[in-house]
Amino acid sequence: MNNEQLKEKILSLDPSLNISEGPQYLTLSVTPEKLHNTALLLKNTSELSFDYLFCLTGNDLADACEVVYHLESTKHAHAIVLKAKTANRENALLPTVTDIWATADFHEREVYDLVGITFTNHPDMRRIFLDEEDWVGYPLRKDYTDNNIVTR
Amino acid sequence: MEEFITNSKGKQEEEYIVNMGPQHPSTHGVLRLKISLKGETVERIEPHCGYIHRGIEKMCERLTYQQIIHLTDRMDYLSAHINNEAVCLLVEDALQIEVPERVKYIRTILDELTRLASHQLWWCAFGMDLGALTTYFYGLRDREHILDIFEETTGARLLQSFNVPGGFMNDIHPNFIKRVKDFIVYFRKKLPEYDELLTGNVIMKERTNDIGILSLEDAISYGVTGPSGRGSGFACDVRKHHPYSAYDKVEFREVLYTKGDSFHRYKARVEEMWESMKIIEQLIDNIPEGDYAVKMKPIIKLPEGEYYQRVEAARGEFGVYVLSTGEKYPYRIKFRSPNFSNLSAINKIAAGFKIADLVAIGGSLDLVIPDIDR
Amino acid sequence: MNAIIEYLKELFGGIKTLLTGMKVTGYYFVHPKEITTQQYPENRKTLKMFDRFKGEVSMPHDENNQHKCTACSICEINCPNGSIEVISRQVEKEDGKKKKELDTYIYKLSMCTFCGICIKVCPQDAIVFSQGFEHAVYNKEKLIKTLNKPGSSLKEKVKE
Amino acid sequence: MAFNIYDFTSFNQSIDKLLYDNLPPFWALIIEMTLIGVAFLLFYALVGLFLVYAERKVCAFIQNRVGPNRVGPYGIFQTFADFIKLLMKEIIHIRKADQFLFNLAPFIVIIASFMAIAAIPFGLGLHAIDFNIGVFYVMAVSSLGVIGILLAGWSSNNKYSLIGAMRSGAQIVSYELSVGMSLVTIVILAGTMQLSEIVEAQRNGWFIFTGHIPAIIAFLIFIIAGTAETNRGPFDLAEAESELTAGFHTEYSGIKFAFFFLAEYMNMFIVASIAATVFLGGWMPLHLGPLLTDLLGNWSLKFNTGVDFIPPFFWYMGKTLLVIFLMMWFKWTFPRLRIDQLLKLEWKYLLPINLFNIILMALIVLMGWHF
Repeated sequence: MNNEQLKEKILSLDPSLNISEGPQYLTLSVTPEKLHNTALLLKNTSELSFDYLFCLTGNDLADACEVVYHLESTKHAHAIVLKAKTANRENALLPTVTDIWATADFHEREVYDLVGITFTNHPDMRRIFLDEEDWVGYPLRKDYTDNNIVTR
Repeated sequence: MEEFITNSKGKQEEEYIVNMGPQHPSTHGVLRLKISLKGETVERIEPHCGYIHRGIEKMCERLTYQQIIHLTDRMDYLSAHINNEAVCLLVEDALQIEVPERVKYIRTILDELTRLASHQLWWCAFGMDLGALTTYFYGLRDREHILDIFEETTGARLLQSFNVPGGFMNDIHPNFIKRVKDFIVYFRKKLPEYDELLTGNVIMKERTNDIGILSLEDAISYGVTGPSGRGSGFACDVRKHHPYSAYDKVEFREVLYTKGDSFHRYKARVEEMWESMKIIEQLIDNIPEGDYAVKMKPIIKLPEGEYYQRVEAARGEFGVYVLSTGEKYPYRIKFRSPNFSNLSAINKIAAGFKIADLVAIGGSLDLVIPDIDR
Repeated sequence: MNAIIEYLKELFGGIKTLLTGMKVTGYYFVHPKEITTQQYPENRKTLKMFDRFKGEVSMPHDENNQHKCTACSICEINCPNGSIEVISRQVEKEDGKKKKELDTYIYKLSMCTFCGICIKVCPQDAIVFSQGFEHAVYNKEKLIKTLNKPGSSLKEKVKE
Repeated sequence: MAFNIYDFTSFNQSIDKLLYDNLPPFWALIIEMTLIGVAFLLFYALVGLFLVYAERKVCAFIQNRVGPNRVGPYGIFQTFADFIKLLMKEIIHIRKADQFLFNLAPFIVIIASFMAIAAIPFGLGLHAIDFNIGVFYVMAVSSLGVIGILLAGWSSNNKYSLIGAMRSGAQIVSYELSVGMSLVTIVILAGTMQLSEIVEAQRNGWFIFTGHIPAIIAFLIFIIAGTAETNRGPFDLAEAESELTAGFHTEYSGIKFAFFFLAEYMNMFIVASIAATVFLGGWMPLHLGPLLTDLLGNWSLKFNTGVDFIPPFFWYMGKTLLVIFLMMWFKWTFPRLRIDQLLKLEWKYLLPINLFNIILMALIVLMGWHF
């Protein structure tokens, strides 16, 4: 399916979704509350069947945190970007998609570790790279400071 | 260590937990696997990574796009050239620069040489994981030829940093074509030896057949890509499905196996070596004349927006995600490293097998730890 | 009966694969000529690195002890690790104009990642990679090198 | 026979006589034992050092590299240097380890191998002790080493060590069977368990030739099972460096590690010795049997007298080293087996074949079908 058809199809399934066209992929922005359902929809609709989550990125935007899911369908070879913005930065919460795409397990832990977004219902929400006990702060946040950062 | 599990009779049993790593010969780096054992059988594996986390993504936020490239070398150091290329392709796509055909051809050749070198090293290490120590030296011997080619053209054996946005640092060395051709002739003779020594060996077959089975569904769900995924039948070859550089101009087969056990992952890699040689042979005689690089502005600023570039690294799909605000530094850069996803499936793959199988499975997944931790 | 044939087939098939493997290793055992090991410290005299080998950054000087560096600091700006430090001084020329000139060119080998950007961006081609690879020293201070030789000056023709 | 010129019996007896004539019997015995002990210790150390060097060179050539070549010409003093290094290394004391057993284990391993070597005939008259149940003795003693390995694994208080030790236990218990059975096959043919008589019985042809098919099968099984018994690759599960780092000797350092290391090589030497003695005629030179003598006539007699001039000790060492080389070749070619496959190999393949082989051998001996 090309982007046009994809957009039509998704809108026909859920007209309330907000789809914009990027230079590469369609971008589907959802609220945290709708994230899990939309993800399920994308995965389980047979015409869409986005079964392969190939990238999961956490971004620290100025006013909120955002998670970007890059999805592809191995059956139909089309791809889409799903985006979910948290309500605020201080208490960034998003539902997990680990039950839908198993690879999200590690990726979400990474995002939690580095960007500081907590994923609810995640089976094992711990830091993955940094020390669970004594690391303060989330390094990929823009306001993160560390005396050891070398400035050129 | 004092973890208790309750068995079916309601009796408490102490779990036998073994920490494999961070210093362990077969984790190929500083990965720590916390293994719960029952006798020799692995009950559960919990990977602990981060021992070599360098915060590359954070560092990149203060680097220009040219400078980022040398850091991508240091993630999956065995597919350094491919990682470099991913960033370059992303920048070129974002600025809509058409690189000369010559660059595309040479990039593809170097990509495949990188893949060959990487698979050779994997083969060495896999043999060693299984206890056949001789494989290591045969593989390294052959890999030396590729490293020489790299050294002559790019100036470095492992971390080349040869790509720049728009082309290369330098043109290929005059000896390059001859050397590559000689190498292909040489390696076509040596590769069957690999099969004789290890692939056909009955012990090796026993050790890997039906060991560590990863089903197609799980492979897709866990995002296990590269030869490891293709061993399960997951058609995930970016070169085939989203061609970049000169991959649309060459004939090659996407190596797909079905069973998803260690042996099929092994076979997928060995087969890929043959395919890589085929690709190189098709291109090496037809490198078009032309510039080796497009003139770029000294300061590259990507237009505001999001960019994503996928390439097929030696271990699977490598992706670069850039969120640009129009500055000369990326606002956020994310590297989707293949090993990180491949590692996440290790509990699924190896639980229920013996501890010796875990080593074979780890070897067949071909993990590179700096790529996991970044 | 079939089971026995199967059993024997498995047995001899297995032994055959083992022998194939032993053939390969046995071949190399009796062919020491195939050894490609380089005897490193002994072959130092004959060992020649490739021209492009990225050993360390160096600044070529000609016979008059002159280099090409104009102290423009482009390399310093472009270095991702801060391993280059260009210290310049203001010199007064004969015609009274003030001119920037290279004082010391500090190269910290310990921080260099050999990305080659400095050499690519240098507008004067004043620095190149030299092929030396024996960087091991006992003192970390020795890895901080001054690339311009004492008393060296700027080559005439690249001056404007 | 010409090799009688190399007979050490009279030489030994003269020393014996000298001592007993001049000293009280008790002291004579003590001195005699000391002399033999020192001789064996020297031999043991030299063989150990040589084998380590040989293994490193063999594996280097197999692996397409040069191997040790820095210390002395062709690196022959490399193992001496290594040994000195091991002597000087710190012996690390493991907290929470069972100190007594931890220290005891390497000695058990090394004593077991030391005891086994006593019964092996190195040449005519070169024999520390000639039991009439020599084969039985060697088997019994050489398998004592596993106790040391088990102790080492248990007392180290290390999980890898424990797994390694348990694997080793399982391995030796099962492979001891095959070693015994394959030797029994030859004992049937020889009709004796005394090692000197077994060698003597091979005067006109080694058992591997005279016993033909069953002897060859028994030889192969013995080599495989022997390799397994010495914990060498492809059966080095107890050490399994890629799985268990170093298995049972993970926690050992310095000279204690050297003991394990030496014992491994000596065990290999013992297994090869027994193989050479029982199957390949021990120190007996290669004689063409009566069948070939008929065929070749005079030439074979000349050949037989000719080879007799090579000292028996060299024959013995040559054969032993040949078997050792075979074991090294195995190690550097094959991947390691898994524990269950190891047991499968024993119980599914080696043991049934062995049993069948014994019956075959008994039949052949009964019918007189051997040469």
